[in-house]
Amino acid sequence: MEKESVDLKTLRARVKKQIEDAVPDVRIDYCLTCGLCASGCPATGLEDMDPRKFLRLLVLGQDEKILNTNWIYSCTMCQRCKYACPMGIDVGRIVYEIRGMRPKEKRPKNLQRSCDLQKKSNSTGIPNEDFVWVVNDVLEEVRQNEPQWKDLQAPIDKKGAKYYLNQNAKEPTVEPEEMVPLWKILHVAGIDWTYSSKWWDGANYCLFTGDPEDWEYTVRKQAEVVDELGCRYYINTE
Amino acid sequence: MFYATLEGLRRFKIPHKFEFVSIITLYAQWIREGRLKVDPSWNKDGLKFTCQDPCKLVRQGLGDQVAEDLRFVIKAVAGPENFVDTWPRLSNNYCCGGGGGALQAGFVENRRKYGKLKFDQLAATGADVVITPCHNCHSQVLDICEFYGGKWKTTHLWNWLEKALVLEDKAK
Amino acid sequence: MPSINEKITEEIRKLASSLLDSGTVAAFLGFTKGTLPGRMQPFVARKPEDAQKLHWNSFCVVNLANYLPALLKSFEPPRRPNDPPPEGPLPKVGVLATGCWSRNMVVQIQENQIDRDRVVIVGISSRGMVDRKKLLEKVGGREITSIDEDDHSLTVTGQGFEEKINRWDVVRDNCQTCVHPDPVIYDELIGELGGERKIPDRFRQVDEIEALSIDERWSWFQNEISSCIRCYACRNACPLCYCPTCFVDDSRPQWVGKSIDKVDTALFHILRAYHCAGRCTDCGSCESVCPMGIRMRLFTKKLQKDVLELYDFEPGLDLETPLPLSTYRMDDPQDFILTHIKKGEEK
Amino acid sequence: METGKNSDWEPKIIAFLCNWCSYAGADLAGVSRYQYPPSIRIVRVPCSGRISANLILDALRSGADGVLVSGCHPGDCHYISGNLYARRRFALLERFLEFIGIEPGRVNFTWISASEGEQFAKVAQEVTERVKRLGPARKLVKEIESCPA
Amino acid sequence: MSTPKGSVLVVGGGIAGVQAALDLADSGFYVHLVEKSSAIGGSMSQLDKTFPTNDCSACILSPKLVEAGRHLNINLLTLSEVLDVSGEPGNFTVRVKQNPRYVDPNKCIACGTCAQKCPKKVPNEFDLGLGKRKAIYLRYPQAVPLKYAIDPKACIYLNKPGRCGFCQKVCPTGAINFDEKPKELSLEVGTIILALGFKPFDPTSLDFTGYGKLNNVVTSMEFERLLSPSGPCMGHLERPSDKKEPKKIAWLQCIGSRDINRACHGYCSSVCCMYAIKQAVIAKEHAQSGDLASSIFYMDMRTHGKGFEAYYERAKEQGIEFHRARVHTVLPAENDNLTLRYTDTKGNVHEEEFELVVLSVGLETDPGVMKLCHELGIQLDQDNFISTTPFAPVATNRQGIYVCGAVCEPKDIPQSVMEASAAACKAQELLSKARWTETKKKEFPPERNVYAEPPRVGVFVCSCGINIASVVDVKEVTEYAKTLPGVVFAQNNLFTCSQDTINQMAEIIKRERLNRVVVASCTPRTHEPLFQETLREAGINKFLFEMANIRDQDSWVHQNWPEKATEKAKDLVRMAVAKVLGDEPLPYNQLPVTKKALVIGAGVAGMVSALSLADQGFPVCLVERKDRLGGHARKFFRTWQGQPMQEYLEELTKRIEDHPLVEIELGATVEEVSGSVGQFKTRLSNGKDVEHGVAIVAVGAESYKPRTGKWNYLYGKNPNVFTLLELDQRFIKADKALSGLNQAVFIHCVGSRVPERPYCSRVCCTHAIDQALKLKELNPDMDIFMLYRDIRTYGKREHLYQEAREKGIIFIRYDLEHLPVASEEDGNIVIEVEDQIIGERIRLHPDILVLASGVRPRDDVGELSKLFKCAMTQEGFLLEAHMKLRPVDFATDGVYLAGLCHYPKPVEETIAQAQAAASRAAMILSKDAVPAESITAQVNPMKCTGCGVCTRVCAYHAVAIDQNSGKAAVDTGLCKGCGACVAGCRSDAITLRNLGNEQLMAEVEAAMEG
Repeated sequence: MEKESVDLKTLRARVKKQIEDAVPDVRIDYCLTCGLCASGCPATGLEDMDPRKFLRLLVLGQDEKILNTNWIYSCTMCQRCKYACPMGIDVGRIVYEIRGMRPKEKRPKNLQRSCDLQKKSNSTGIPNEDFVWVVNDVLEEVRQNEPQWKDLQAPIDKKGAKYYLNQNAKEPTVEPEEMVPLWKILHVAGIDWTYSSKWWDGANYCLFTGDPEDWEYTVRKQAEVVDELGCRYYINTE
Repeated sequence: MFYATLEGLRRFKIPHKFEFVSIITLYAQWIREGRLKVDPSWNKDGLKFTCQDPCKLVRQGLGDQVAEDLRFVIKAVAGPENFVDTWPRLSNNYCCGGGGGALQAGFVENRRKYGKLKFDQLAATGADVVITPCHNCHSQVLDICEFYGGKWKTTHLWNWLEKALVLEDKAK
Repeated sequence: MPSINEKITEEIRKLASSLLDSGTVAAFLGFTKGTLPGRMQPFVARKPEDAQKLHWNSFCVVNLANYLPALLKSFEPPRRPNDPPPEGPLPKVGVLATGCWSRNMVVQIQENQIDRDRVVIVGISSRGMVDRKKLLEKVGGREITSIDEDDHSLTVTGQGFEEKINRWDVVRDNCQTCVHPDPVIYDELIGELGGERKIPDRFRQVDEIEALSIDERWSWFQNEISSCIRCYACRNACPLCYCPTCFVDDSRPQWVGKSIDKVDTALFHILRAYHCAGRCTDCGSCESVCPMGIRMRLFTKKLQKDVLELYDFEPGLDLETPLPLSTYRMDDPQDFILTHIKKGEEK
Repeated sequence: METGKNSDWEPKIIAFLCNWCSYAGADLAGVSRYQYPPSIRIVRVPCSGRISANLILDALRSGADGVLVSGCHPGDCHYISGNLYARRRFALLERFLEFIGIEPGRVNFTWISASEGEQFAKVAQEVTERVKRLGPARKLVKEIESCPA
Repeated sequence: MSTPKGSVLVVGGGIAGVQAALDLADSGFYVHLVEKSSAIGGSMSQLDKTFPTNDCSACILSPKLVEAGRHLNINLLTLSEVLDVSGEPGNFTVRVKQNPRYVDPNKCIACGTCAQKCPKKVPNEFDLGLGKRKAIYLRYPQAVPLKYAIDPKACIYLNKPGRCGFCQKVCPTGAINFDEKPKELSLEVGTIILALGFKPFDPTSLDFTGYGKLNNVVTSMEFERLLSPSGPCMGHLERPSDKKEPKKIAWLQCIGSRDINRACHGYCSSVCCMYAIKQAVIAKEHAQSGDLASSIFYMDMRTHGKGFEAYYERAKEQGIEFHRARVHTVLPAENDNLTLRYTDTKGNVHEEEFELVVLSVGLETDPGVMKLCHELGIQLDQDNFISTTPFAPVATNRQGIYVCGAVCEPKDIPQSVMEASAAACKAQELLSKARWTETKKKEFPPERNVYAEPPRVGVFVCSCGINIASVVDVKEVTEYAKTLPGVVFAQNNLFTCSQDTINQMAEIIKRERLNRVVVASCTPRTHEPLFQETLREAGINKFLFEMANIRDQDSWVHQNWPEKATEKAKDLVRMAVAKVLGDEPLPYNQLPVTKKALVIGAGVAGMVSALSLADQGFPVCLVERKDRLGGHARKFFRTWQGQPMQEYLEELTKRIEDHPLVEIELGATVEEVSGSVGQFKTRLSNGKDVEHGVAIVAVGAESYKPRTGKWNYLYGKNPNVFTLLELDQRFIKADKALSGLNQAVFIHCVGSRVPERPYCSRVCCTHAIDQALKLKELNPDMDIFMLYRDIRTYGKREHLYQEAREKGIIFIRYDLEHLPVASEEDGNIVIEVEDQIIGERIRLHPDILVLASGVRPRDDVGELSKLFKCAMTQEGFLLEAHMKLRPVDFATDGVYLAGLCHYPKPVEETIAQAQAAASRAAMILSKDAVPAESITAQVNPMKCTGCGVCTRVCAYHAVAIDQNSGKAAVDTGLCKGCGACVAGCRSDAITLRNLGNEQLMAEVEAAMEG
């Protein structure tokens, strides 16, 4: 009946230590166990876990449990807990670090795959030339079918455009016509804008796998492209 | 995701010359400036709108201001009386449950359980249309709407903005 | 075989005699037979031989506690008010005490009226004293010439009649409803203790009146006191009434008029009863001595009931518990306070 | 305001109010202009603990149609515990008067604090109404009972 | 320092400022009391009830305010602010700006006509905007001074001259002056006391609370106003959205406190737990329907003050629900209700709907106060409270400027009052040479002996402008008064209280040879002292006076019944005349003062009190039962802020020993006490007799040692189990072994907060955490576990708790149902405790186990309390005269208390209380004689039976049975004139002077004659 006690002859909270080293202001120890996070978190109760319990396990050095729980993929790292936490503890950031501690092979496959694809070009993995083709094809169709939009533009790699626009990969792959309303809006507003033919994807799944180097790589690539084009503004559509 | 780039630039101190902005901010700015003229009169039937505040854009990104901008645009597009706000809202809004890679990670049951709060919240507004300015949110809100039997239509903002555009040139 | 009372009488005499003889007490307060049958008089034995006059039976209705302060005082040397108390021990007095008298003595000690060290209390468990009025009723009001009693019956003789009457039938109401017949403090004990009695409806008479309507109660009250002649026998017999100037006699302020005006009579009875609140032990002296048969015990009994109900207190059970009107609890009941007046509260 | 059959009859009610709470509460009723019937005659005493059964009965004997006694709320007494002793005296008196047939509502007790101006006005109103419903006092009034009308 | 000034500036008219002003003005200093609003009273005047006694706040506060308002030696400067301060301690020059009131306070009679006519309504800041007031207004009904003021921002006339001006037209006394300009004053003072108070935290920025967006989310301060009978809904609990009585209310704790994320307040506000419980209890009492459900959501329940824990327990019994959970977001529900979603300790989520949510907001410093401190060069701490140190708890960084109340740390009322007196004490120490140099004294002519004269009553009937005259026929009343027996003179006045009428009255008294006076006007509560003074000026004893309250209790409340109001006015005059006929001249009792103090107990409290009094020039006899000075503090290592205790103690001891005015009696106790305030006579166990005017009881307490029972935890059995003080000993000795420990466990609340000791010892949480930090200092790798029930690091101590967590000290909560279990394995300690959050038992292997056991009262305190006729609490601590406003006085005058014998407290509070006791004692010692009550009880020995009822019902032990006569005798020095004895006496043997039965009967009978 009686569960075995957790023996803390010496407390070795290695995971906690590791996170603290990586993120000096993470404030795990500050936790008052007030439960505010758990009260506000939609993921409370999933995988028999909640943000407070998660922190508590870290503090008490229950590293096995921390490293093995899939709750880290139910937590969306949305930081709503941190938003109101009296101590400002960033559970989202902690979850991010722990996701990164998982060996790649033990991570959710699709998530890791999205990031891996993103590192090549975009999260769906369609070739850049397909993107360019789809954009031009859809544009052409609009110009032909809707006479009032015969001047509609969808520039790609237009150097010196004032605005750079990224594009979530979902539309060019699944529902290309969904790109049009935004083009029209930009057109009406008289905006000088451009897509890029590479690193054009607005999504970035490398934020979620927990490997900062992947995330950094993808962002760096995007930034390089925009600066190369010489745009003053980088518009994110979401 | 807005935050991925915003925070990525910040955290990794990536040098860049451009300014990183959200389309929502620009919509609002252009409407205020008169660059975009919108007319809500198309919405004769009084379709009710509400919206999701994407965590990555609002709480983690630009804060309450961009969320207020979002509402400003929706009200301009659909008529101020046709906007029903959620609670909680702005920076304190719930995550839809699709973020953080949850849509890709599997764990569908957990993701939907997570989304129940969001579903109840949106359903409580009685809105016909839920504007989701983020693709993750869009997919998740679409999914939970269907899974829990919601009645609303989940869409991006641009469709409605396009609908309400006043095309002066076109008239000429 | 001698009856219980005869045995008690014998023991009283023996004890009183020895106390007086040894000089332990200067006087012994008990009862002696009066001139009429069924009339007992308080009696002070001052010499060992006086002890033989002491007697004990079912007619000892007067509360001896009433005589105790004055008797004690009589042994103190005269002195002016602010003189220091006399040096050395003062003479002691022996006194008989049933349950209610002993409880009165406890109250007297609490109220500084007697000095515990100066009294030798001889406790007797009370078997109940007889109500002369009940007895007279039993014999149809005929004149009684002699009464013989054994343990459970009385044999009443008069001109041309002799009746044997069950003793308990004619015992006083207060004794019939008494739950503490045993003395609570004593130095010597005569006879055996009877133990606490369980009386399920000890406040029955009060309950009956409470069940009446307001107007009926007023009529009852008016009727009850209508025959009062303001003789104050009730007050005089009461061991609790020891004020040098009773409120009825005071003229500054004059609380109560001196006439037998109805209102004044009513106020007299209300205030007399109220002054006994939380102190009265229901010894019944007042009622026993009333020449007009007024049942003023009901007034004090009502207060006794309320004190018990509200403050869980019965007077005289111990020396420590303060009397209810000179103490309080933060959470005393206060249903009678108009706190938040609610609509429709009145019928 | 005045309703019922005795509408033209204004009772006289003696109110013994403690100086620190209830009298101040009555003042506050005035400051706040809460209106109540002109039936109350206030006697200011230091503490509700000053009020004895004798004084209450004297008020009735003198012809008061009603009596109101008010002190600080329990725990608030300026003199620490005066109202707590008073509470016991009043509890027993109230029950006793009812026992002998004095109408409930002739003698009233309440606690009113210095900030309860409105409460005072309400109590004054309510007590007046109670007494009006009972009609003029007769039972313990010296003059009326002794001089048969 | 050159000769110091004999006056003091007190800034802030809240309870702390008022207390400091009264203490000083009563002990020989002239006080300027500066208040920025139009009336004194501060935050306390806004409260409904106060914990833990549930006293009505206004009821207990008002008398102090009135006293301050009338005090000859307090110069009340309302609507004023300090501009700057120059000079040095003893000789400061202060520039004060006094803003215009636009109402002449000498003319305003507070009739309120102006406000009735004023057309401009604005939100009433006193009700936190929940209600409305006019542009001309009284801050609150019991405001002191009771004078209207015009709000220049709201006033129509002031903003557009020529418009409106109705108030000026209707004011019956011509008090309105629109031309008033701001004034600048320059005050010369010796010291300055800052009592600047606090501001409730504004939760608008905390969006998740819903405050400002959801109608039925209110702050606790707003809730006070909702509860208050003088608040916007007149004490009927109504929620804002629909004015309905809420049936279910939730309190959310720590809003704006213990929050370094959104509120940027890392400290605990100290009072919120208690006020929330109080509000829940009071709301339940208020609820008409009687079925109000209340829930409190908290992190740690902090009921660390005297009587608080019992209050908490009682609240639980009354059905108030306590949830150890914080709510993330207040959500709207149907019908303007609110849904709270919370997670219990086990991780289960609950949702509950409430009809009202109260945010228990914390205390913070007002930005205006920060600015002033900046101007004055007063240092603020990281939380923007004024910095103080434990050994000088009321001193600021600037010499000669002292501080008290919530402006230096969030604190409750008694603590503020204590500090106020402490600040007054420090001011007195600095200025003791200048005592009585700047005070004013009123002189009166000798009094006429009126004993033999037949009564000659004069009646003055006031019209009070139209306040009375518009309803009551004052002429008729005046004529009627002339017909009353004993009345020889009657006159009607427009304003009886105006200066010219007052002067005239004095003349009339002399001319008509009046020997009794009745004024029929307003309430004696405000005006009796004024008229009584007039009698004295006219050479008549002031007690030959009565008032008939024909305004507040007649014309104002019967506006629609002018005839009946006139009849009533006649009755009231007749009653007053009947009463005054019985009045006799009473002595102005004085008790001569032996100018010496007896201080019992030479711990920190006793030594600080003694030293302070000696420094003020009063001889002190300091009695200590042990053979050395120092007391409990000898065992302490350091204060929670890190100052070494032993160094302080050494210095204090030396100063005491060297002080010429302190005589020390070691190894002595008090055996016998007689006398009363001013003239005590005490016999010590060493046979010495001490004559003294006052006594300070500072006998300390003991620490609880769990030698047996369930709190034993191997104490006394295993050598590595200590109490806190035992560990302190090792710190004091700099025990090196401590650095080598691997693991330490502290168990909190050992033997505290249980039915046997139902109180929180207040100091142990902070002490234990400080020790844990000390151990971490010695060895940063040491694992330290704190097993606790609620962490009670109130106020700034919360930072220590945070620091402890930051340093990796682990806090595990336990409750009484799941106590930690200790055992020994091969002589090593093993502790098992359940972590409630992960739901698993934790096994710990400490090298040392420290038991944070509490403070318990000394067993012999009862004896001492009897000697001085002082009361004790059930737990055995000494009981002050009033838990809220008289925290260092005993009910017995001239006896004060300080330190642990009052209640467990840290050294800074002990020092403040000791200084406060010294201040209170100096109020007596600074005078040659102290005034005593004139209206006292009097025994008629002819009627007395000596039954002792009077002695038992007297709360002041003023009546005793005389050993010789066996009759009651009154000590007029102790009697307060309440009359409880009179009502208790069956024999009419004891009476109250001028309030005897005959007199009250005459008054009652007079009422019926009409």
